[in-house]
Amino acid sequence: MSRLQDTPAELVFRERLREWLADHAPAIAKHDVQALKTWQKELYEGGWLGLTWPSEYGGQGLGFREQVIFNEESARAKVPPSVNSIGLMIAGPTLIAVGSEKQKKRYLKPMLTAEEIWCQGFSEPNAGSDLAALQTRAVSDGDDYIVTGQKIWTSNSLISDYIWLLVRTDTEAPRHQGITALIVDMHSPGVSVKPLRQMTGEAEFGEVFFDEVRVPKSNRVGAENDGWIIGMKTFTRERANISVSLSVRLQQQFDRLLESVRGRNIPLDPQQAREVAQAYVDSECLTMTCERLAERLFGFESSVVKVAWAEMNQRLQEMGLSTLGPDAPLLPGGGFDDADDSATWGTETLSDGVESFAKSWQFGYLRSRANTIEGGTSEILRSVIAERVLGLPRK
Amino acid sequence: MSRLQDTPAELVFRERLREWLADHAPAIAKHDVQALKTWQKELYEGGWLGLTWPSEYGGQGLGFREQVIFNEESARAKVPPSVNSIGLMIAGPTLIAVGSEKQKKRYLKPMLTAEEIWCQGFSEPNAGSDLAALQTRAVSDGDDYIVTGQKIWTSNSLISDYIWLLVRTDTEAPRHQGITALIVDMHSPGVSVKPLRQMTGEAEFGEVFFDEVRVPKSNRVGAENDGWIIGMKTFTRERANISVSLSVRLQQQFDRLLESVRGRNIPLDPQQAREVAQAYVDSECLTMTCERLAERLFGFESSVVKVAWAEMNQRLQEMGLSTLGPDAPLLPGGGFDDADDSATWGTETLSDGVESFAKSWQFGYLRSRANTIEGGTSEILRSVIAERVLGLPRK
Amino acid sequence: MDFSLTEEQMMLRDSARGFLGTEWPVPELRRMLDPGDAPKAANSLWGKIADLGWPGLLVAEDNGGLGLELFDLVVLMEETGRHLIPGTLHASGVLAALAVETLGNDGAKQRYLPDVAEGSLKATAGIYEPGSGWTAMMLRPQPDGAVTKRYVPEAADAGLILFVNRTSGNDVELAAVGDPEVTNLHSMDTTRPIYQVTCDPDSAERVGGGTIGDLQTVLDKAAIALSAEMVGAAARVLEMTVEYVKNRKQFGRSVGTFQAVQHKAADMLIGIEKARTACYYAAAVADEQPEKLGEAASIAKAAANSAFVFAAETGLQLHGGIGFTWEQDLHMYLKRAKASEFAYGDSKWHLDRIAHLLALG
Amino acid sequence: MDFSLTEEQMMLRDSARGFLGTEWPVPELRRMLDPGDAPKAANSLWGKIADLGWPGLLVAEDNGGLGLELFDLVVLMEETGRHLIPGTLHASGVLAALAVETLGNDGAKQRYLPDVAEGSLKATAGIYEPGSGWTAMMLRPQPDGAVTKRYVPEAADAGLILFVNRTSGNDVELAAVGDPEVTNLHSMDTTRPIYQVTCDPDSAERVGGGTIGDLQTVLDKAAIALSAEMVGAAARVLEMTVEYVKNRKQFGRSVGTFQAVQHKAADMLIGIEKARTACYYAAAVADEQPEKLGEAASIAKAAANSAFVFAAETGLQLHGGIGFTWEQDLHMYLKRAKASEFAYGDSKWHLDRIAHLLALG
Repeated sequence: MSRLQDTPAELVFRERLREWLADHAPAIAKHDVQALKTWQKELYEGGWLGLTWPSEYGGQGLGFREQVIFNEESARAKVPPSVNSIGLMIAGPTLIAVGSEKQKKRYLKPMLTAEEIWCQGFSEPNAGSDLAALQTRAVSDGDDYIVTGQKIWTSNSLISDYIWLLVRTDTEAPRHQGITALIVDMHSPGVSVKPLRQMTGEAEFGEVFFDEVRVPKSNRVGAENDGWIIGMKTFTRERANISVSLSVRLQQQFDRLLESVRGRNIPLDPQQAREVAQAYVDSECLTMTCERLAERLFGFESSVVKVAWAEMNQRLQEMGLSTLGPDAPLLPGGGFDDADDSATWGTETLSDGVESFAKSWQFGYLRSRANTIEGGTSEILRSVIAERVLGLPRK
Repeated sequence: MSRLQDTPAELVFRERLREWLADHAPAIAKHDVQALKTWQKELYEGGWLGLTWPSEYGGQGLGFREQVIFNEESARAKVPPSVNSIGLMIAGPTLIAVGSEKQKKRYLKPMLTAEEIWCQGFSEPNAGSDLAALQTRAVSDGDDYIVTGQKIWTSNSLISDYIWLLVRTDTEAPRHQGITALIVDMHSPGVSVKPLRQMTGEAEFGEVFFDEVRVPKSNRVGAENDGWIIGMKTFTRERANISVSLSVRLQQQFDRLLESVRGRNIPLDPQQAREVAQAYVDSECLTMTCERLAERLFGFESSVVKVAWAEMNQRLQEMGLSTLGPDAPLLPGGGFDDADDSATWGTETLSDGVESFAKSWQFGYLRSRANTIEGGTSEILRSVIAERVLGLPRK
Repeated sequence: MDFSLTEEQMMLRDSARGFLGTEWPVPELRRMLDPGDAPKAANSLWGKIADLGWPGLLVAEDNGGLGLELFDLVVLMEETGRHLIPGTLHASGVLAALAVETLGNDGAKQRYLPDVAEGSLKATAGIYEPGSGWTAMMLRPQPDGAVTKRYVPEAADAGLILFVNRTSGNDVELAAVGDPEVTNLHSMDTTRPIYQVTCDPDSAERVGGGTIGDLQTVLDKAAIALSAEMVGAAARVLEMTVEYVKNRKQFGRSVGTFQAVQHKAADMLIGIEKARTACYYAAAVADEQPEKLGEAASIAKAAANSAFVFAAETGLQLHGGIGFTWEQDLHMYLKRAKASEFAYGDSKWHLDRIAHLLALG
Repeated sequence: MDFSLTEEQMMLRDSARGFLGTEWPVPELRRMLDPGDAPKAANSLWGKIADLGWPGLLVAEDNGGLGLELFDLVVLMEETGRHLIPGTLHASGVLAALAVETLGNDGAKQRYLPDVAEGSLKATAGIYEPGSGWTAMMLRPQPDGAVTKRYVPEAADAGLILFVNRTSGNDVELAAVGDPEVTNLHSMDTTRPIYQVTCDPDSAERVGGGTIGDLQTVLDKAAIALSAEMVGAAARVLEMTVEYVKNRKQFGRSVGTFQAVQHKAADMLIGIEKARTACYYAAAVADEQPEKLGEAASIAKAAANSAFVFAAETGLQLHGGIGFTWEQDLHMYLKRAKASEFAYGDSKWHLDRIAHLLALG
């Protein structure tokens, strides 16, 4: 057996995909949502989305390997990232696992075609690491719930049609037992969204406010007060999917770093060369570990990869910044104010020209500081590893 | 004012001491206890011990600066360390702070002259970081206590005349409130000592067993059940004194490292040079921080210095070991078995010739692994810093 | 060694802290985030700072200053760092003042220093060049063409821009620049804009000179002053973080009770205490043992770089998501940390220099 | 990529773990701490290992071995590393067997390999020289004088000592050594003695040859096998540590509930998982893509160095004082970690090589 090369079937898949992408991959500006939706639909119609999703819901019914190949090839072709990433990577897979047949039939395919964009409403101002402290209320009213409260750190909230929401349905029960998962139409009366500006200058996240929003009970996922376990499944899926896509992202960042150090006038001294080599060791080990542990990534092992990835990416960005020497703190193109507009995807290499803040090491450095917070702080995840993977006792 | 130079009075003290040491400092093998005692007595009679102790108990009544000068000059003269270090650095200063007049009159001077050697009995097999869990019992019996139990990690226990002991006098009280401090004669019937072999091969510590040992109540320090606070004071004094003496030890280790890297055939590459420079930065900052914080070192600030010192010394030893390249794991002189005999003080530089295990980087590396455990683990001390210095809430 | 503060120094520290707390509270500081409003905010503070005499702290009494020592300056700079004040004090009262004191001819001293000390003249100095990195020996004589200086602080707002140009061998000249072309380099730290300045040599006036070694003395002292600001800023981040984790509750308890949080806060403190010592030491060396200035300055800057970047990054981590927002103030400290780290030499540069001084090259 | 184990590999792993648990329990391992008893303990295990065919795992079937691949060996080595078995298997069944397979002439293969595979002949190989460091290109041709090899594993107990000597240019010869002078170098890791061996060239016999590149292949594969042992040993330290901190109570609770302990244990796991992947990858590369062997071997060794040293040091820290005692077993893992770290290249050496391969030199 070969452990390193594609099987013949995988190779066919890869070559077909590569050819298709060469023919179809578009250039789209970062905030052109309509173009991004059109591109996602085209991808779907080409047969390249929902690769691991069951075919009865519009998926391709293929395996994990095909997804990895898709990630690799789309990175190589520098295609834009998905406009509906939360749907494709988090809400969709979780819905497949825990949704009703009716919900799957209703929601999955429009997710794939980008006809409906999704976001995820879990964190609240007072429920970050401690998700079970969430306070957004859903009160039963006949066939509906009336939802009131606030979510924060909601990616894509400004462009979403649906939100995958955790709410409190029982305020008397122990805090893990009164939580329910809902699908909420973002266009419902009483939903409002406010952009949340980050230290990079971008507003990648939003705050979502619910003011007596009426949600049909048929939009409940799972049983009432059964939302905690669904939330946990969502998290492991989120981390697993971060893990799966990170291989590509890490390798792109490492390639940028290589180009950056090779492009300098000053030759590397041995320490700098070793630091780059160490980054190579770590990024190779980590991306291959994702593949090795693939089957376990939907369990708590995903935390292993998430923790290592976050710190690795921070290190890569710091190293990239350092290669600029005295210019390190200087914002290309002027910085914070125009970060939103001129940006494309932050994965460009130097050969694309460093024109704008959003593709710069400065942006990468600042943005990466959130890596050890978003999707579970590294502190929380290390405890998850200790308790859930290694079996250390909980408090 | 000069901030960097001795005052005229300090300069006189330093020069007098330097001259005296040049005339008197002996060469003594590590385990020649009798010679070490004689040397300590000579030091005392020269007027160089108990520098900061009150003169009514045999001390010199001088200040902290003189102690620092003494440490610096005795390091420069490579005098043997004190045979009664626990007495001089821990038991004595604590007794001065909390002992009765009678106890001070009785015990302090023989400590200084090395006529009576001291050790400290705090840790037990089940009370390490959690000192308040100690179980060694002292039961009242007329004018005496009857002491039964076991202590561990007792430095100098094999050569000691007295032990500074914490025992439990009330098993019903909350655990911090039933502890009492005692001075126990190590020659009392029922006291036995077993050497505790470490991974270096040495038996630097001992286990001390108490089998119904009769201790006069007049040997109690402070009130009955008042020992916890005395224990805490002992700890801060221990850490403060580690801090004060560590300047010298760090600088010696750094000098060894310098000599080691300069003595190699292969020139340093920039990374190795930078690592040594970083070690220099850290060791200079740390030793000067001891002087800057001197007045606060008898409080919880001592933990700042202890934590930093322990990790710094570990790093120095690792760096020293690494300078040996492929020879790093090879034990000079054959290693573990003869560690005890040929050893002198571990502070020698390469110019003294690396003849024996105990002065080698290998020994230093192995021994240094305990630095982050002994005298308070770095984990406990970081919590002390957070809670007692920074004021973070306790559980 | 004796690092205790004199009574005067304690007064200087306490009054600076009181003054900045009142006159430069966070809402004022946050005006620096708005490119339109920033110059006004900075100017308003500058007037009050000038009244206190801080711009002349290092200027000799004969030239209208307070004639104090670097140790005094370091005590003050810890406070200005805590409050992330704008760059004019460091650019004018430290860098430019030191350049004139060290390199200026008598005429230049008499002409510039009284106004600099009074604060009525805001000066700055351009030293590094494209390609010089942080190494004064890498400056290149530019016999004919226009001289371009990079990383010139506060140049847009300066009434006097000085250049230190290498002339030949180890000689440098101090030049007063006329008709400069000033380009904003867009520092990450918007509280301290830095610029590239190009000067037509015909409109420059030679106002002094000296050796590369003299220039290095100026740079070392400026680096020590900046290091002290970094220590102060790091200490402020630690305070903000302690305050936040005390009050923030998760899992039914204060976040500050978690060991992972406690231990990171402890490491922040350890780094800060070490760096503070290094700054005091370096300042004392500058005042008393100038032959050791280079080593001491490099120790201080290397220690301050580690302490401040670690504190800012870790403080942000301990704040969780909220620390990442524009609304919270921490990002201003993080950006200051990174901007300062790469001013006057990053840690690698200083460690290389120390290694060289230890004869490890 | 597919790193899943085949059924045969799972059987090999499980049976090795069962066998070593029974035949090499801790009391047997601890006999290696007693210089007098160590050879007897090692020999007793060796007989049983030979019965299992492990010494011939890499030897071709034609030469009496099992003819398996490096991936199979790596699976086995994780288990032998867990149990800190003595060095004969690596010295004879890996290093010497690979040297003969790669460099030996047909006669040598026929003469030595069947006995090596059977375990009746314990072989070892001397490669590095005083002054060569870990770099094969630094070996020096010794036309006349006696050849001295350093870091020769298990030489005192070997029935066959092979030397790989550089002859000229890029050529090396494989020599069987007669009448060697063997000096114990006293490794910190007493379970794996290493020696200096000097050979009178008159009593050596040339039994093969090849290029420096061939020699490097032998070294790379030996390094991968050692890396796998390091991963296994690190994983065992983590298990011991998890077990200890679960049961150790302080402050009325299990030490394993403290975040500082939990997070260090988590970091041990992260390092181990990364290094395990690197070993599997390197073995697969050795079997399938020999042109990438050097890079893959260096990745594996660098990752294993970090993971094992960190695990051993951290495991010891988490055991507190008891871990520092001779009576506890952890110090044997720490000493193995440091001895292994400095065998076949420390991390700096491997990172330099990777940097060179990435054209960063």
